[in-house]
Amino acid sequence: MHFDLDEDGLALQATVRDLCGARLPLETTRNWTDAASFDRAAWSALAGLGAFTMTQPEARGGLELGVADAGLVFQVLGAELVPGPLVAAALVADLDERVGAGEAFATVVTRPPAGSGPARAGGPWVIPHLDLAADVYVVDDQGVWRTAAGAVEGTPVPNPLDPTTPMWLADAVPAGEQVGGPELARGWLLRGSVLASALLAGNATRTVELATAYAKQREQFGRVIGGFQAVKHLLAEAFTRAEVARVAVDAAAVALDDAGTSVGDGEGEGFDDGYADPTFNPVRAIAGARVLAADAASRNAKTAIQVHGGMGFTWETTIHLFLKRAWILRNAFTTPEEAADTVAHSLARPKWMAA
Amino acid sequence: MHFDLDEDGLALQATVRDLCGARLPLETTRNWTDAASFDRAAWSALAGLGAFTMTQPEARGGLELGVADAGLVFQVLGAELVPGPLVAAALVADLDERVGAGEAFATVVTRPPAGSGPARAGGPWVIPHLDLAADVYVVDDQGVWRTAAGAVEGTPVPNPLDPTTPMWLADAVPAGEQVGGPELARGWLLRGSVLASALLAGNATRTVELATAYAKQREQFGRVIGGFQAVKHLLAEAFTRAEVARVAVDAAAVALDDAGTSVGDGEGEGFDDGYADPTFNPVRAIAGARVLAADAASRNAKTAIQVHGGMGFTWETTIHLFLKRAWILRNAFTTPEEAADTVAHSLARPKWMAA
Amino acid sequence: MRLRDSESDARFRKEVRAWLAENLPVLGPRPAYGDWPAKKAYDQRWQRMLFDAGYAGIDWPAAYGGRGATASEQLIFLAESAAAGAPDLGVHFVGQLHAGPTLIAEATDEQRDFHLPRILRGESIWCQGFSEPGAGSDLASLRTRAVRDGDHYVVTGSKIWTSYGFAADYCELLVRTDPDAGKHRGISWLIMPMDTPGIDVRPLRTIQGESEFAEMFLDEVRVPVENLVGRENDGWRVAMVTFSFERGTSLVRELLTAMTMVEELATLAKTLGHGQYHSGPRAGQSRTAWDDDAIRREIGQVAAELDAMWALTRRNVTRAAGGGGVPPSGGSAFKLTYSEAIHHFGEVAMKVLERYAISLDALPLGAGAGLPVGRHIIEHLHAFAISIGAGTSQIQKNILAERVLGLPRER
Amino acid sequence: MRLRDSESDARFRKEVRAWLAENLPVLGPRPAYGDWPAKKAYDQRWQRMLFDAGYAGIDWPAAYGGRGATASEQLIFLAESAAAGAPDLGVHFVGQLHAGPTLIAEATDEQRDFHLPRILRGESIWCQGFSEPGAGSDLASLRTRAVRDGDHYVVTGSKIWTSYGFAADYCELLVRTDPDAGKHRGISWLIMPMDTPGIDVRPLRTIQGESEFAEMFLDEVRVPVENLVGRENDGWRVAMVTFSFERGTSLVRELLTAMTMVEELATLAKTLGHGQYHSGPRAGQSRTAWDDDAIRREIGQVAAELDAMWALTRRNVTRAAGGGGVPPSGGSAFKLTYSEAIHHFGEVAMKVLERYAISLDALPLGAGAGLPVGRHIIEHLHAFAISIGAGTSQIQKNILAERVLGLPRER
Repeated sequence: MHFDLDEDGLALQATVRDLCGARLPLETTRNWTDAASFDRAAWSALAGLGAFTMTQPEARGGLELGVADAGLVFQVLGAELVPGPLVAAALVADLDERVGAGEAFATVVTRPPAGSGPARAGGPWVIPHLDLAADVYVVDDQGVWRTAAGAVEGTPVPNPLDPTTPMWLADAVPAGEQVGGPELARGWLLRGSVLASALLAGNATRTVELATAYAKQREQFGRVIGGFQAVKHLLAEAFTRAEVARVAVDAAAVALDDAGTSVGDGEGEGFDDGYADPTFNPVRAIAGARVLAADAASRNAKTAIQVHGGMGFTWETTIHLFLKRAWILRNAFTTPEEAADTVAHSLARPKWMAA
Repeated sequence: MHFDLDEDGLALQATVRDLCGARLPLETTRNWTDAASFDRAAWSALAGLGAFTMTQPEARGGLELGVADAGLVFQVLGAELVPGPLVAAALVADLDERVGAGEAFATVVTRPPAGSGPARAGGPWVIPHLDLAADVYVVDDQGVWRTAAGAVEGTPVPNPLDPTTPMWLADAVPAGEQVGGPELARGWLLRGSVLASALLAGNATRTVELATAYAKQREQFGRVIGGFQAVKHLLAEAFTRAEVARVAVDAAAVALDDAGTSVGDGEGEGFDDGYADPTFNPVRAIAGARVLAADAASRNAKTAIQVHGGMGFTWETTIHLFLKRAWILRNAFTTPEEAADTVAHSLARPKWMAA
Repeated sequence: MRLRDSESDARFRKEVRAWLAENLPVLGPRPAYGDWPAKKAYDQRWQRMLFDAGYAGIDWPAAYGGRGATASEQLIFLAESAAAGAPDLGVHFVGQLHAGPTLIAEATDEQRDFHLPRILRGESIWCQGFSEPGAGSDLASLRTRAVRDGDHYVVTGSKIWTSYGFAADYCELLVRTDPDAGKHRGISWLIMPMDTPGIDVRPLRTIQGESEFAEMFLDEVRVPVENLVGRENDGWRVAMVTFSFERGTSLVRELLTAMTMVEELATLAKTLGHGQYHSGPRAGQSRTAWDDDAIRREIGQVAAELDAMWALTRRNVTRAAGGGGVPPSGGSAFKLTYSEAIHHFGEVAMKVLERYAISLDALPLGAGAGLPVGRHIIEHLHAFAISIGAGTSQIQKNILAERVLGLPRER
Repeated sequence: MRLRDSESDARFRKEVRAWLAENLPVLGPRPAYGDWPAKKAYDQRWQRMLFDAGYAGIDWPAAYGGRGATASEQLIFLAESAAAGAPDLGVHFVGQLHAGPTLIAEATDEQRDFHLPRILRGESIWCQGFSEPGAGSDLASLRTRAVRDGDHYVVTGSKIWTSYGFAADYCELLVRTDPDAGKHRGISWLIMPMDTPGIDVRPLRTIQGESEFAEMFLDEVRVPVENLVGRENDGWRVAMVTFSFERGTSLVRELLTAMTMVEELATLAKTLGHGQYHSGPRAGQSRTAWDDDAIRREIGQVAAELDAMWALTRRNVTRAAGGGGVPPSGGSAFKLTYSEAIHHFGEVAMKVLERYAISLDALPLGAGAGLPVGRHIIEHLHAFAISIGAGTSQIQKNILAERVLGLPRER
């Protein structure tokens, strides 16, 4: 066991962070509200670092690293609030090298279960970044399906909650071509979920940093507000939530790497493939990571807004963008509510308990 | 509208508080762990003030006041942590003057729904104060049923959570004699619930007072701990919870008084008997009061233990007794979970909403 | 204790309800969010209708043109208005709840005679000029200077959170008239006409999007000395009078609207499918958000919290009627708990809306008005306006700890 | 990053699991809660079995009689022990986790040679003599005096939270040896034999009921000067060394046990009927606590929180292995979050047990062991031991805010 970032991991994060600072600063990316304003060159530069091909084989231009390394990169992307179909790019790189290389865009959506729409009619589909995407990939129980984005009749969502995650509604998505089976679908749901959680954990980390920096310089009543115990404790709690979320995401990604392709469904009486430790079950670990990362991101952003006071309530300050992104990501590939259920269903009867 | 305690109400509370201080101090009553140690004379003195006969007609020795006044008295009893079958006495006074007068004891239990026990076998019955009670009153959908306590075969619960609420388990309670119909049963459930919530609100109020007093005298790091903002804010939050719980209990009791005997079932599309304000619905108001009072009592006791530090963790300090009583009372006549559901089901479609 | 309507209350309620039913349709549809000129005209039209019907300034003394009604009647009016979906004060908020009551309490007869009727008729709109970028919770550290020059004050500085600044005819303005006096001592309360040269009002975008707030930059603005309310350098006390009207009851209409929004959320929950549930025992099952025990129960909890705020309002109003206004225990407890309840409301709303929580507007689904997701999210964001504005939750806790519980003051 | 067992880890896990399966049944049943003499004998018997099998002091250096194993192996041993329901350290807690490591780091060879083997064999039991009634979170304000008299210290004062005081042979005792030095400067760390005259140990009842804690009154207790660990007046530093062993990892076994208690709670929830539901749509319906979406999901949340604490433990242990011990960010974050998770666990347990949450023991239902309600409630109460003991949650937040986030120190 060595469960901490090694020098390679730290260097990887530093490289991505540097690129984000140079090419994807938030002052700029907050204006990427549609395909027209999206800076494809900056996105390509990010892809050039291997951000979306961490887990791909070298032959496909990948770095042959694990999901854990991808998770470290995505924590940075979450902290830098990089917009765009990040998780989709990392998944679709399995099938389309151009997407992994940042030369094309894709969006991945899960099929809305029957009866999940208003009036229980099924649908509508909610599709992010439809204008940017060349293809829409649909994940369902049967597998993965590809449709040209141009074939989808979408209605743009007015005034999107997260300004840089434009959304479309569509009554239907054409069936398209099957490009993967149930195993790929399951793999994408898990990998997609943990990468979205990594974005959330990074998000949670950054809002504490921003709020801490603000608390150190903003004065009220003749002292910096960071000297008030109430503010100190709010920030200490937020810091702790972010640390715990990061650890949970790392553990989930490592569990997925360790499990390789032998991912069970995590239901029923626990996970049993020779591991002794039930927390090594990637289904459980990934679900648990979502519970903690979604909570940490939204609560920390809320704390940061509160610490910023009136400034936090202005559009100009960036904190609200972290909160809004967190609200979108919480429902990516699973929801915290569904995830908590998944963890509950993974619990086995304790060995020592009387029958 | 005049929604505050008037002088009569304050005088009533003061009288009860004085008697509790003189005859039922916590140092003494904390030892009333069974019928043998129970001070019947002190109980009679409490009954002598009319504590259990507030709402009874004068002809039955009552004060002809409302449930709201009874609620004020029960808030004091909750704050003083008076033990014994208090709510049962106030209900059974409807049927048995000796109980209202404090000359006899009764216990009131709700019939466990089918399949509510372990292994879904129904039962067992959980009966408080069986040793003290002359009669056990059972409330169910059909009405109210009386059985002699001696006819119930109960097993005493070892090491009761709340030391002064001894409990018995029984596989069955004999059918007994029907002493009231569905209307009385429904009335008892509502009145019982709001009086238990009044005890909880009083409980919540007292733990803040105790913790505040402690915080003003306990020194650490060269200053009283009540000067630390973290402690101040914990206490301010607790104070607020208690205030809100008391207001909610008062409003619920007043709503019950105002509704008289015309209590609907509060389900479906709201309460409609000519009141304009949906919060006047006693079913909704009483359920809401339980949600808030149970939360306030347990959280405030927890806060008080935390503020007391190590002292709060000792048996000797009384705070834990408030917490344990709160845990017992939360489930009296309804639970906070069921109550939240009841409030939800009371919500009507807003008038202005498009169809 | 009584909550039920008295006979006269019941009569009043009936009368108000009938009047609303008759007149709301006449008012016409609410303007789109962010269309401020239309909003101003709409609010002014409604205020004039209220005035003509005798419902302007319901709790203002009759001597100053109000209805002089009881606190009960005021609450009934608000409750019926919210239930019917009638407009709230809108652009008249500052004039009706801040400036008007302050003028009644502190102004000269001339000031009252000029301003109060205009406020009641909806003719003059006021904005607030209290907060500054550097003076938030610590309002008394404000730095906007007013230098006496003959019979004028010359005012220079900047203000923020100037609500309805875009629409205002007058501003209640706090300025520093004596920079050498103690922090709280050198402040004055002025009436500033918004058409005076040197005022630059810029709209302020908030996390909710377009907003009624503005920033206001003041460059040598000449305000006549006769526009001083109260005495020079006594403005902090006057401002505290202003706040005493705000604390405790200014959020009542908002609370009542929130109570109807919970009803709307419950109704939505009953129609919205819920859960992705691609795997596990729920996979493929169809159910509504309302079918989910956790969500339904949490909606009930929020409703219980808001109901209790409504009960607390009745208690606060009863106490205030006894003289001395809303006590700090009631006012701070209200603000603290109300802001938590709205945050809680917002969190539940995110769970109910789930995959549809993607817009600050209504979603264009099917025919008709669309799915009203945006306003629940905006309400969620608005919770910060409550937990930050007019004294943060942290300040409210200090007030309660120090003034009510008697704990040591901050060092 | 690696979590999966290495080959040698896997071998060790298999070996431990097999040994536990073979030896636990030999140990016999756990004594009843509160039977302290039986508890002492039981814990000592187990410790001796561990010692004989080479599992005593797994992470102690081999030079001092330990196994000198890796941190991974230590965690595997703890995880397998918890899963199998093996005893925790019990009466050996202070000796194994506090005094022993402190002696290894700070004691003389004579002190080590005498004490360490006895601790490992379970022959000598230690208690802690740090806290005092007036010195809780502010430990350095302790007042127990030690006055030098020839080759003895004469100690007078009182201690509280003396865990396993009833069973102890030795006490790690903090005393004030220089009353005139600064608060932190005049403290010394002594080994006090518990059979010395003048020691009065009284059991301390806690909110959980009977407890392993005691109060200890010291009346002119003569402790040989050779029992000083570290230098005179340097005891605060030595105590900080002691705490560095406590922070971060001393709660690991407890965490692992809590993880199995969540499994037990889930199992109970599946069999316990739930809800009174005398009215409303649920009336008369039979369902288990597990059928309730809110309860089931909350169990999942608590499990996720504890799983994350287990992951955080692995990170802390990895960092500590890099030298320098567990960093404050990790240690305080663990303690803070763990205590919240246990409070959360307790709240869920109250909802699951509902009408049966009435005893600190098992409920005598039907045949067999009864319904184990009490231990879930005791765990709930135990949460306060975590959020109060060894630095309250408030202190942990100060540490994080000041040492990690760099915010201003308390004034």
